[in-house]
Amino acid sequence: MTTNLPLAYLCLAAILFVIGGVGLLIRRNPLVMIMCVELMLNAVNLTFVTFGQMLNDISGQVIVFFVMVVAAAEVVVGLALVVAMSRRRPGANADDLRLLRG
Amino acid sequence: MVELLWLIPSLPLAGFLVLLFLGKRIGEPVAGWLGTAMVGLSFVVALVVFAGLWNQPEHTYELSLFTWIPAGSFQVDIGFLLDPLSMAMVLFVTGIAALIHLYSIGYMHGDSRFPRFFTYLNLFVFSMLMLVLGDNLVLTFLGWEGVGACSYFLISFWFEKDENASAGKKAFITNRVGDWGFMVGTFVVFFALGTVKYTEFLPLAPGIAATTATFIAFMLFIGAMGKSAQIPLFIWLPDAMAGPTPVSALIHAATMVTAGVYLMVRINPILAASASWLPWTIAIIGCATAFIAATIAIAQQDIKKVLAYSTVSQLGFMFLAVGVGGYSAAIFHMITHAFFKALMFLGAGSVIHGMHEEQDMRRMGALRKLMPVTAITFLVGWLAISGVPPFSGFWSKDDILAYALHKSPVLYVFGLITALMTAFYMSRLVFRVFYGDARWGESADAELANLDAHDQSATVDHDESDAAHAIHPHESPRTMLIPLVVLAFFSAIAGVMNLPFTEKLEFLDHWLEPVVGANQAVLHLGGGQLAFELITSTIVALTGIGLAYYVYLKKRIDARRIELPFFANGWYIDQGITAFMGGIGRKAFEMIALFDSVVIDGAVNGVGRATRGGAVRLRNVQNGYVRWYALMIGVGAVVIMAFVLTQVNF
Amino acid sequence: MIALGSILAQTQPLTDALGAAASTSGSAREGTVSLAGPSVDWWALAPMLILLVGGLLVLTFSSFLRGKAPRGLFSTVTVVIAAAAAISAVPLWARVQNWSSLLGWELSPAQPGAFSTVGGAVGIDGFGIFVIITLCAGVILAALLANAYLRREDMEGPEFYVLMLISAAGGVIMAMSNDLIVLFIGLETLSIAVYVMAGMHLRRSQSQESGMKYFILGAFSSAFFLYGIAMIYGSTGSTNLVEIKMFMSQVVPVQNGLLLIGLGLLLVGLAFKVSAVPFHAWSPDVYDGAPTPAVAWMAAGVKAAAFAGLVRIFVLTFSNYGATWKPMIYALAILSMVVGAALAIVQSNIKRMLAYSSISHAGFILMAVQAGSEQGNSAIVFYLAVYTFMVAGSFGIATLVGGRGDGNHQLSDYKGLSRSNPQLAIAFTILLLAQAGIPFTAGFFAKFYAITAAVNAHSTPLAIVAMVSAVISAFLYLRVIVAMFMSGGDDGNDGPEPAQSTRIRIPLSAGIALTICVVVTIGYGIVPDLLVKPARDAQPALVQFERPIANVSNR
Amino acid sequence: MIASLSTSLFASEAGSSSFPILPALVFVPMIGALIIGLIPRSRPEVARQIAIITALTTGFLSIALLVQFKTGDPGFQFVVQQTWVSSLDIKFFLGVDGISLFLVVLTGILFPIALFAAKPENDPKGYYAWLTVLMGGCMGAFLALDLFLFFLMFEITLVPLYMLIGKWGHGRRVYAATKFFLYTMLGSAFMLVSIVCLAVLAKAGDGGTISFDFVKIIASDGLAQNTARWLFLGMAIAFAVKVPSFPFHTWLPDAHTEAPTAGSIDLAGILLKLGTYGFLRYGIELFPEATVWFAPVMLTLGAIGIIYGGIVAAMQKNLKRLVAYSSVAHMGFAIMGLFALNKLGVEGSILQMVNHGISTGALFILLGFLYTRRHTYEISSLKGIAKSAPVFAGLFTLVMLSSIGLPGLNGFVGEFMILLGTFMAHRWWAVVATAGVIIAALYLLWAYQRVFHGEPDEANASFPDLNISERLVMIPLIALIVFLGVYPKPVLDRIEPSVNRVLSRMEEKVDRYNEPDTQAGSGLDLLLIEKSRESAEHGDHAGTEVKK
Repeated sequence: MTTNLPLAYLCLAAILFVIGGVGLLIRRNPLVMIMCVELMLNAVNLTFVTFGQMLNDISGQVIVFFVMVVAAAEVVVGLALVVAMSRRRPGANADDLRLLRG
Repeated sequence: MVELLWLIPSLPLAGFLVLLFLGKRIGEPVAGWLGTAMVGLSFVVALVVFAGLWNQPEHTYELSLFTWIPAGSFQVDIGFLLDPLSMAMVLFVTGIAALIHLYSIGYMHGDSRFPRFFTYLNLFVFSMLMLVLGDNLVLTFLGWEGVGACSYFLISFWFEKDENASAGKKAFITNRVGDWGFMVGTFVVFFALGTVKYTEFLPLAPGIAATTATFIAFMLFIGAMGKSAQIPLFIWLPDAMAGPTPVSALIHAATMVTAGVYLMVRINPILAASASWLPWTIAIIGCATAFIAATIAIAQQDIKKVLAYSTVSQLGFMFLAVGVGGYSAAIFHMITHAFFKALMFLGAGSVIHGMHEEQDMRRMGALRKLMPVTAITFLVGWLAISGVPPFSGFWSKDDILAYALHKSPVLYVFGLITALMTAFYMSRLVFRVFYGDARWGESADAELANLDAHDQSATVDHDESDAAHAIHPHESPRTMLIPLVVLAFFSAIAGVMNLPFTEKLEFLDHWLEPVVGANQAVLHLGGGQLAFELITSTIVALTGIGLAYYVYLKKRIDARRIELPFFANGWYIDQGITAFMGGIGRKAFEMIALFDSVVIDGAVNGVGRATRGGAVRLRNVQNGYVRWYALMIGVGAVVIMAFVLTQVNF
Repeated sequence: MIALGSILAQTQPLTDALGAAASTSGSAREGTVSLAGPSVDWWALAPMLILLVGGLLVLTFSSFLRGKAPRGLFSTVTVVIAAAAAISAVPLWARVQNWSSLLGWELSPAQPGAFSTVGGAVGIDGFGIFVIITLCAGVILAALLANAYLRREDMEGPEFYVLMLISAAGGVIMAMSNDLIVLFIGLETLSIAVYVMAGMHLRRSQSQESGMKYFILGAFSSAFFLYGIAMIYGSTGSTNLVEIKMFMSQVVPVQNGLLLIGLGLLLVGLAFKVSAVPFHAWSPDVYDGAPTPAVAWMAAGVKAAAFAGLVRIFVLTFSNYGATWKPMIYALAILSMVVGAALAIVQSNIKRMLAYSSISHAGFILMAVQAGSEQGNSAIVFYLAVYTFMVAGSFGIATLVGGRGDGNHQLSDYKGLSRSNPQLAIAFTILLLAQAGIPFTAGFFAKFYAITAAVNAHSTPLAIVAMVSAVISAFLYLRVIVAMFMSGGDDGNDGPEPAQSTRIRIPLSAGIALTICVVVTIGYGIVPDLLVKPARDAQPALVQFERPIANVSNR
Repeated sequence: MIASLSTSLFASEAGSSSFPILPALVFVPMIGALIIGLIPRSRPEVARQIAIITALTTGFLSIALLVQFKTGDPGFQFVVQQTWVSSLDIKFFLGVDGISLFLVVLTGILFPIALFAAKPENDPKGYYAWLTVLMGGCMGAFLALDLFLFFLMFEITLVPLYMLIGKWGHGRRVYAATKFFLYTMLGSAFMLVSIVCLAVLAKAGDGGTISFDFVKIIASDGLAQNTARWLFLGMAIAFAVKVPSFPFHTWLPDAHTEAPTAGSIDLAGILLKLGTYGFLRYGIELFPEATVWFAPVMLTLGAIGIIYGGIVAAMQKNLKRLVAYSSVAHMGFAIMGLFALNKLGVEGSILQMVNHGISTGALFILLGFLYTRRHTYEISSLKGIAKSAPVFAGLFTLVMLSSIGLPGLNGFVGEFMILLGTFMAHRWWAVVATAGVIIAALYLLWAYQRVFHGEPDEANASFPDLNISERLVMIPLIALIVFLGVYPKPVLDRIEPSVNRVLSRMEEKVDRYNEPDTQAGSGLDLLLIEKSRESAEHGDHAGTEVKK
């Protein structure tokens, strides 16, 4: 099964995933961080689709829908948290969240 | 009759128990009488048993009460072995102890811990009897340690003074050094012979390897050195004089300190089986002890110190006798010494008592007239120890010297020199205390101050010297005098026990024959040699006395040329050991204690601190930055990926 | 693909219509059918459904309530729902264990033993049921604790309970998932609800911060997890655990790099959830900031669910990949135990302390996971069950001592507790000693069981490290005990009046919760058989889905 | 195999009475503690009464046990076996043999005395509750025949003592208590792993379930040499910490110094014995071969402990610390005796455990009296007490002499047997250790002199002597000190069969048991071997015990 890997797609997905991950590590704006997570999830989606295509299996595509739903739910919560935070501390970025440490 | 043996130690034990629990209630005179009565009864029983022992085969009787320590093949009974040797010991121990108990009633009069004193004394007598009667090494060790403990109690009886307390402690610990040898010796005996019972292992002794025998004997000899104050473990005995004088008389002169001699005589088959260097060692150590202690005694100012060093010296003689194979001579001298040394200590006690606790001979003098009984009895003791015929000491010392000559002329010469010194320092003591000018008046202080400037070792307590001004010496009460008289009598005549003239007169030798006979060195003294030795001894003794006469009464020779500081300070042996223990020894101990707190405890605490410290540092990782946390996850993921990829065989 | 259809049916029961449109379930129309509908054993899903539906109903009906709800209403309802869920799991247990009767009822299950349903997406086995009941217990305890807490903090309302019920439902899904995607969905359901719970205390910036941190990191790690699923899917062609296992039994899997990478990524995601070092960083901060009852739930429930996932994937599915994952878990276990214990002893905040100690505990459970044996599995569930009570009780006490504002969590706040509140102090002592693994507490048996499993699996060094770390963490529990009982410190006398000199009123519900926790902790310590036996029976199993309808074909 | 061994171990089913005396010994204190826990805090006197009743009941039960004990029987008596955790084959398995008998009795005696000897300064309820829990734990540990149960009991004793030291102690009590707890717990951590390994291996051995049954494990014969050594090491760490053997001893001085009187009494008197008892029961009996292999190490540690403990004790400025270090020395004797691995040594060691419990317990009681009067243990601030309190000083002297090992008092018998036994097996260790008797005299007499001798200063001149109740408390211990010194036979008679059992099993297991006499290179050895050949004809040769 691994003989005819669609490497290009998989690599693209991997690169996207890494970009998302690195983006989360280097960006301080919570919103951007959430977006980075979304990017990672979408990279995974791409992977799923690719594999689904490769395996000639529908479930790869179906899973993507699930992931999208989950991602949406996550974003909802994330945005709510961001809103709550910026209401209390306007303009705060991720690095300002340092009350808890040690 | 001999079955009453168990009563001998039991009576003092009973006395001890009664006094221990009821002593305070009984109160002063009765407690003393009770204690005396117990020991006196014990003596009477001993006489009865003695009479009974004649009928026993080989004059030996064994009595086992109960098993003390049963552990497989190691069985130790509380059992008594009554043979000529222990019988002799029992008789003179109980006899002298009874007299000293009696004496103490007078001496300790008015002391706040009067009943306690007799409690200890009774316990001591009990322990001493266990020591001599025990039929095995472990039981002997029980008595051995028991007398040590009693000695500790009694030396530090007046514990309010720090010197007394220290002296007691020193005695106990020094003895313990010897006990180490005793214990190891016992172990080897059991290891090599499978039993610690005298009647079982002594007969096997001829069969064992010489090296083993030597080791056993050497270890036990170390024990004996501690108890009997031989070089270098003699340092405790002079200090032990801090105790009440009856204690010095009973324990540190007559009985306990002879335990080492007793032990050596008891194991004579093993000594005989051991390598020849060992008896030589014992003889040399004994001789050296006798000699060194005599030199020290010459320069002492404290009356009890003189007697103490004289005791050490005489014990040296006894060891010399053991070393040269004269076991019966050792016992003979032990007995005569017990009489005259006890006598002199008690006499000294009487003097001290009469002088209101004054012990410095420089403040005495001319007491002859004020204390006639004390003086006369003391003179008997003096003549006995000096070796003036026909007093007992002459015969016993001569016996030893005869054995020494048989072994080696060198030992004999040293023995003679020591005898000379003995006569000299004892005469010095007598002349300064009972003759000459009365120096216990006011005039003494100026002289003493003058002396002090030269003699640092003078043990003068200036605080008390004020009290000494009002001294009015007086004779002691009758309870103290009776023992003196009795002891003086025996000191004078005890020589008849073992007169060297014919075989028949050597009662003691015959009596001890079953115990020591096989290993006793054989002397064949011709009449000429005997006469030579007796005359030499007499001359030596008289020379010593005469010399002292010139020095101390006639004052022809400056005493300071003889009383060298080197002697006064006991050859600096005690100071040396004290300095070593207090200096390097203490340092070493402190280093180890420091090691404990720094290294061992420090390691434990260090582990704790390191854990904590590591954790505190690790805590910095948890810095609150969410992106940092994400990085940790990322790095963790990368590491896991890396690991996983190593598992892949591409 | 059956699995997917079943997922549809299972996650969204309402989409039956959708299913009908696609595949015409029920009565099959001639000629058009090529995909069979999922056969759902609804009883098997009952615990999940009760929790989920119960939570939604609470939310719905609370909006009808005028004004303030009666005191304790939501809490009571939540307890009832969770209890119902737990009870509904009992028949399942009976069926799995093949009991002949339950409470006098004759049972004759058609298919005794573990089974799977919803088209193989859900597997019901002893392990899952045990975890489900544990989760329900966690919900009950947290609900009891939350009641007074929410009133104290002016946060009354159904939200907390609803979120907890939903997250519990997520946890239940994880516990009985037979499919990676189901597992993922359960995980997300659980997590998203918990993110919100962490950030619920709006007046505390710490709470917000913890919610935010938890969310970002959680989403980040979810991405890894999901990527791992993708890799597994790519390499095995399925997300169904049974099929994955079957696939692996057919091919020689060692060379499969994708699969191994997937495995590693899955581990990252789950290790994050169980807060194993080095994926633990969120937990101290989140535990510290989140509302304390929520922490009780997180520590108990989230961990249990995550470990259920871990067991299902690694121990069960990838059992023949032990050489790959065991070393990783070995390392994680050691790191978690040691780092958790070490960091815990330098904390001065009780909640953080407990957070680090929970990391250490996670290490212990990982040790049992690492054993990968039946004994290890029972050790895991035993530990999880016991830990639920210990940690819920501990955080319950922290809730009470925290006081209004939920801020008194410093060690100094516990000084003199033994004098002002002896019961509280004694209860806390018992719970702490249990966590330290002192005999005659359930905690000891939990540790002991885990160690036995490790030793049995020839991981003796791990066992030794575990015990040493237990000693390190004992220091932290002792510190708390010292503060409570020996407030005078080292100077010999009891010093000035301690900080905590006023008596804390213990609300009824919290009192009940604490009593349960203490009684269970001690009870299982004295009669561990009560729990050991079920734990031994609680073995996970992967069962091939028995297709009731024969004519199934893949397109 | 199991069957035959079981019969040999439980030869006396008849010896077990109908009354379950062993469970009672464990549960009476536990229940007592529970009742105390339920008493309202405002009624401390009731707590005390219940504690006393509980302790006395347990004490009488232990004496009843002693009376009913069948003397010649080497096996376990009064055996009670009840499945507890069936899934792990953990049993509530109690039994007593000659080895544990006197430790149980000691526990039964020392605890009531500790209760009478000292009263807590505050919060009596908790104090009494913890004390009774401690009693039950100790009893359980000595009686347990299930390794797991033993571990539980061994470990559970930490908590009460931790509380007693930490709450009712003085000085740096929290530090001391924590150190004690963690150090001992660290030790037992290794033991737990060892026990678990053993249980798992036992399973592997007989193919059945995992088992912690002591008897069963002894019977199963499947330990590889190397494994056994590792397992022994694990156990040994725990016991060495508990004993405490050099160099694991540093928790002891701290714990003793800061503990309240009752804590010190029980810690020194009983808890330390858990270590030596453990060595004997769960070290030597379980791993005979490993024991022989480790014996030189343990002997060395014991000998070092004797000398080192004494030296460090001599340098202490705090009286209680001094006694604590003396415990290190005394327990060094016990260790040494055990690893002499012959009858004399082992029996002596058991006796030494009992003796040390009595003597050191008595010393701590006396120090407790001292503390209530002067509120200090500093030697420098004490002086001349013998003058102001003669009875106190007298009792102290007696106990001190017992501790020094004066013949006629209890301390001597054990120490002498140990040294003799060690000499039989490893003579140079014994020769060195015997020097410990010198040091013991040194530190104790020196301290005694500084504290009791001399002219008392103001503070010490008004030192009140012991009152009647305090004297009464001391009577049983003093009586035991003298009795055991004069007539230890009843004790030894009961110990001996069980020791024989352990040692004969050891000889069975260790085929190459020839090591003690093959240390070449010392002159004495050669000569003694030469000699032993000669004396072989003398029949009852002591060396045969070892050399066979």
